[in-house]
Amino acid sequence: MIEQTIFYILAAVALAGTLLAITEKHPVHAIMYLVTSLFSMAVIFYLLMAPLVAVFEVILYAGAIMVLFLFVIMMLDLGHPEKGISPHWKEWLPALLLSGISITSLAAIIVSRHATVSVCPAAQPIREVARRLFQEHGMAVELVSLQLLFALVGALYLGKAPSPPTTLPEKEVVKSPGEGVTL
Amino acid sequence: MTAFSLDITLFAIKLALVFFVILTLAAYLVFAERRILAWVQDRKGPNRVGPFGLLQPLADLIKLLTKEDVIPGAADRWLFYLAPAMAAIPAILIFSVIPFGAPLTIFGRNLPLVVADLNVGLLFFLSLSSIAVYGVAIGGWASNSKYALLGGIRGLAQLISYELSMGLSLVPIVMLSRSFNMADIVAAQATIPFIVYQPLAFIIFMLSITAECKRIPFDLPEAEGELVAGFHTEYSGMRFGLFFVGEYINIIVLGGLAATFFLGGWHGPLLPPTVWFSFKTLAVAFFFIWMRGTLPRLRYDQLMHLGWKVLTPLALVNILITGWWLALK
Amino acid sequence: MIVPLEQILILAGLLFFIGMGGLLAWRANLIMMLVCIEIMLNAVMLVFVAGSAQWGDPDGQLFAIFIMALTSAEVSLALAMVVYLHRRRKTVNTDLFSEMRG
Amino acid sequence: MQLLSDIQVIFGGFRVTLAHMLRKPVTIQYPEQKRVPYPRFRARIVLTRDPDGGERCVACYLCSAACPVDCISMQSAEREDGRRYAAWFRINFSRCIFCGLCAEACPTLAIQMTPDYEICTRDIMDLVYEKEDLLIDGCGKDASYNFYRHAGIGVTQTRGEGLEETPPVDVRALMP
Amino acid sequence: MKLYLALILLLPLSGGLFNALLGRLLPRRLGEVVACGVIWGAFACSVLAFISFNAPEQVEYASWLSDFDFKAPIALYLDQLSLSLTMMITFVCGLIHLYSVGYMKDDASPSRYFALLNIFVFAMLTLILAANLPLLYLGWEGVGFCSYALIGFWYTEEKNATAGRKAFIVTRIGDTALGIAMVWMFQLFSTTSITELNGMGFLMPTGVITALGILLLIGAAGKSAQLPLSVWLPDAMAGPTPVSAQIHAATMVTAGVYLLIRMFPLIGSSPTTLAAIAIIGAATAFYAATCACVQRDFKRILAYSTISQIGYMMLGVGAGALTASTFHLLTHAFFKALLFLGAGCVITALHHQQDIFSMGGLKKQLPAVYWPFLAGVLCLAGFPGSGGFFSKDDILGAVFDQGGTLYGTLFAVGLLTALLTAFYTFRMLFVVFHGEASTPLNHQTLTPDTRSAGRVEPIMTITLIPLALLGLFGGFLNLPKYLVSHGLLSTFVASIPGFSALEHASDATGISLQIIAATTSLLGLGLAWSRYTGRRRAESLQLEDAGLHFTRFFLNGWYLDHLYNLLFIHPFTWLSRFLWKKIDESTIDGTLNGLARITMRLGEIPAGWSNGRVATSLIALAGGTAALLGYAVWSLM
Repeated sequence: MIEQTIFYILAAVALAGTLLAITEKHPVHAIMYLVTSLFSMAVIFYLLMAPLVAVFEVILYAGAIMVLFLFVIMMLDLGHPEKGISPHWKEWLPALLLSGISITSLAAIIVSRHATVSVCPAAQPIREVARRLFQEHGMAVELVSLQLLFALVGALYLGKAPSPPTTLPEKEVVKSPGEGVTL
Repeated sequence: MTAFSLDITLFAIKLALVFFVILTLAAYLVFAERRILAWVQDRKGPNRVGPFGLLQPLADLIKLLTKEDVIPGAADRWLFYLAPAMAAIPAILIFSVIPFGAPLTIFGRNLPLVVADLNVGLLFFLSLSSIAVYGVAIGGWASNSKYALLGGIRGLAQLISYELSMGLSLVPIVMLSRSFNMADIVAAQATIPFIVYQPLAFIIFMLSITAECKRIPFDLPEAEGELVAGFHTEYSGMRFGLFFVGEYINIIVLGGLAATFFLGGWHGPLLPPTVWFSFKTLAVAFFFIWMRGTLPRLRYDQLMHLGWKVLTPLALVNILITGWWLALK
Repeated sequence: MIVPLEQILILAGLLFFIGMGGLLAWRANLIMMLVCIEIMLNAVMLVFVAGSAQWGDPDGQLFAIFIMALTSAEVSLALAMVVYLHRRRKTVNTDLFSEMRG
Repeated sequence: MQLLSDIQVIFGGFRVTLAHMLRKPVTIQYPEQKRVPYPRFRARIVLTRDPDGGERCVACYLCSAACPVDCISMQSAEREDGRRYAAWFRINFSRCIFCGLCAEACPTLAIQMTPDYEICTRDIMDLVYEKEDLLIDGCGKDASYNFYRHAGIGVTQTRGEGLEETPPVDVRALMP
Repeated sequence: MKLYLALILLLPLSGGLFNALLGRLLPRRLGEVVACGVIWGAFACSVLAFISFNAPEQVEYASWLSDFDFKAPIALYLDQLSLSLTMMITFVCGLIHLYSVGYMKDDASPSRYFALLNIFVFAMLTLILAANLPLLYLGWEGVGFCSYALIGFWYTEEKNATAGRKAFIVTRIGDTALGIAMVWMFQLFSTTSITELNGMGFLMPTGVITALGILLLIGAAGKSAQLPLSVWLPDAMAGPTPVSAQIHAATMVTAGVYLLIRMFPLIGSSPTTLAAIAIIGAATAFYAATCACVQRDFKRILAYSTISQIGYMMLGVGAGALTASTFHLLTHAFFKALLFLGAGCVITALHHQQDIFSMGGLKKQLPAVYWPFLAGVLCLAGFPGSGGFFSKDDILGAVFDQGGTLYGTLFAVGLLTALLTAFYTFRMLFVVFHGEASTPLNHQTLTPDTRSAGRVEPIMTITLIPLALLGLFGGFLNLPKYLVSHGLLSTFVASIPGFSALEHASDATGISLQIIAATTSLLGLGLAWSRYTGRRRAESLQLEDAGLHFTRFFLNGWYLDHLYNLLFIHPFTWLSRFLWKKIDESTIDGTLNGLARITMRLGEIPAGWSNGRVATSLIALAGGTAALLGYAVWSLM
């Protein structure tokens, strides 16, 4: 009963956070709202007996991915709503229309189905999750790690500072090795 | 009194005690740092307020509370208010998963000396320490000042870089203890602390947590020689105090974690467990202060080089070696 | 299960289509578009985890973890591209990057 | 090789700081425990008197001119016998930087610096010292020096009476 | 046993990783100590394994590849064969590592060198100890990679890098055959375990076994530098001399022989395969011996002699004399390592001079090198009583015992080769060490800091001594039957399937064969003696220096490289050009261009939609989603 109440509160927070995030003009504020939403999602995951996903949601999503967004916004100085182009109200119309249709249809489909039996399975221990991950989906792990490697190489290549013009005196163009962005 | 309400009462007492001890310790750590740094520099340090200067933290607190609360005109108000809290709160929360003593038995109730015995305690710590980045980044950004912004960006890059080596250095611990649970990790070190098996991981962990709590030689985000005070340049009064005390809570908490992961937690001969735990924690904190008195600050590229090209590969090699060793055993 | 599966699915659907709406509306700002994609991916993860909890099978959690790993790869590459594009044109408006039209 | 020496150097640093930690601090607990300055310490400025008890200052303005922060001011006057003195003499210690240039400049050794360094006050106007605050009843560092005894011809003594002064020679008596 | 085996593999690997990761940061001496220490540690472990060994044993550590019914765990198999080879490899490589410390004293990147050397040993040991083919293949490729990197170690010179690439590419041809054989075997027997495969040979018709055997033979020929894939080995001399010693003596080239011996129970049931192996072996032995007779590069002579000796081993395998082959493999490892290391000493002393005609009279100047080198020469030449004599004679005896026209011919070829071997070996010895120092050695003595012929690090000469002793007295490992009833090695390996299959002829035949062999060897010695010592020395040297027409043929290895150029490379370039110009550019491109024009016309119709704006695609995506869901709801109602 308590858990149910907590779930509804969290769902409300997640929805509110997400809505505010996409309507906010200011990117940094939007990211803060989204992080709030992600936190409540993490707790929902925890309630759904997936502590590992919950913790990774915080470590990876809130702790790494969103921080990366923040980093890029801060570094490129994009946090000026007056300079950035925020959508005109007319641009919201097709978005609202299409999302509305989709949401209504989806809700109709879900509700029209008979309610599935709500069993209460035991929580899966982390050991079991890990065993599944590395023994049965080992190939997928390898593929994901390869993809991460490619992303790393790609990001390194894209982020590399363009070679400085040769007219500068030599002392000024010495860049720290292996670092794309000089801070 | 029913068993349930007794449990609740005991829990509340435990919580209050932990809060009180942590905050007091943090305040006194500031004092200890000032005294020890003074000794390193052949000075005496603050010794005026109260006997041996012991009331100095109180005086500092009163000073900070009564200061004018200045908010820069161009600051982003809400984020500016939010940032100090985001720096301090995760640090305190981490302590909730650290077992600081052997389980007690009071009124026939079993009372584990840890606030929340999560089965993913180690990951909980990692997640909270990754949240702590926001305090620095938002604080630096919301101030709308170039020094603060630079400090914030530096802090961001530094923290997410060292997070990686910190997490990787803990993997051998999980491999050895076969659990994410802090209590299990401590129990696995009942006879021999993990530092004996994992000296390399310990070194990596120590370096990484030094960078995580932004202390010398990794204090680039607040490098006062270059950036005035880095990300908290524009803060004053109690907001600054929150940043400040957050940093020292962080030291205590990370010291406790180092003790838990590598130094055998509350295990130790003769003395009661909690005393052993605080001794180890304070020893790590002392080492932090000693390091601040000794080492110069790194350059930014050296910092990144150390994190990505030295510590992270070393931690990976360490994991491999541990795996081999376990497979052979 | 704390609540029936349908309610979680509806929550996930709402999140997903809010993300989609945002994606359509914010088409001028690359950063916000990426943020909206993150929202959509999160909704998908919620569905996976809910399924995992419903049927007591850890595979759903595993897929959620895979999504996270892939997302981190995608975001790192995408943000590197944002930095690159910003360096070239000083803007993150996607409509201005249309040299590759057929 | 590089690595080992680096590690050695870092541990050397830790050793040094530990050694200093255990060393006795050099701090002096100031208000309770006063520091004894050296006799030639350059602190508060005084005006001294000659061995006969008269003022040494002849109000020549050299100190005022030498002062880099312009904290010395005075008004010269002349007694009936032609001896000069300062009608008033003022040093603003809130500006003084204790550089000692005034004492260097003084030809009569009137202005001198003392080791008295505790000149704190709550009211800044208290730091403006007048002549009566500055003048002391003593000769200061060169006790036997009396400017007019050397140079006061026509004022305090006639020609030939000064110290280290040979009596005047009558040139006409030098005729062969 | 599990621990010993793991340590045998992990020690060299960890040493290699240590040197690769930290070597540059730490003192040079530490890296050297670690590199040598891990190999000697592995040797100690293999000795311990030998002591506690009582029966063949398979240990499994972890699963490596496993999918459906394909399983290739990290499992090691230790029997008498792999055990004796492991001991030999760790011992010889340990000596080579020690020697390298002296040889690479002045090199700029010792950590890279030692890391590769350690990993080389690790790969070879993996190959030897692997219990299944995929793991063996891992070691096989590891050996190939390390040899590539080490041959081209001084890669700043174009020549060396090319030699490394050549070795890599030529051995790849063999590796491909091995890979095909491996996959095929899995398809046939659905297992990759070597012991299981060896017991399943009878399940398949002889034709399949023959085909498998030929594929394995190609693989072995690639790695062991047999005809026709032998061209890489002489060029592989570009690497540092200890590397050559390691490739030739202990590690790489014996891998092919080992593979054939290991798979013998499977492929031995096909006489065609055996004949092919024997023919290839004998032909290679003869071919390389002829080439070696006229070479003038010190290391190339040794390289050709290696090809020749490996040919002997192949011949032995072809004759079914596995014990003799293994025996020759072991003794060869000792004396070939000795010869290479000795040659390395000479080359170092002469400041990297490799032309033997510029040497001479070194006997007095480098006695510490001369005497061990002499021991090696005696072994290689099959001088009566030396280790090489017994092992080579074992093989020849086994070939003779097979009888028949084919093996009779092969025996004759083997005998002729033995004569040539003795000749070129003593030619090398006499030219380099005997004669007068007045032969063009003068330009080396110009450097003022060297008294006569330069200094050799003591560690380099010391390592020669154990090898010389082992080479000389290696014969005691397996004395012929008429001396002792059972040789040590024969008894030791007798229980391995395939090893004891052969019944030797009578003692009288054995003794007479020995006498023939001894005579041959002495004859070669006599020839060389008459030609390269005394009065005729100067004359012969002058003659060869000028270069005779027929020697040029041998000098270039029968123009094998040119043959390849003519047979493969020219047709290939011609075909490529033809395909490029005629087929690709005119035919295919023409068609495609036409198609493309049509498509372009068609494509212009909906092109308005793809205006390159992301937003358009997104709208289309969302619209599609909405339409799909809407349709689903509509069909629901």
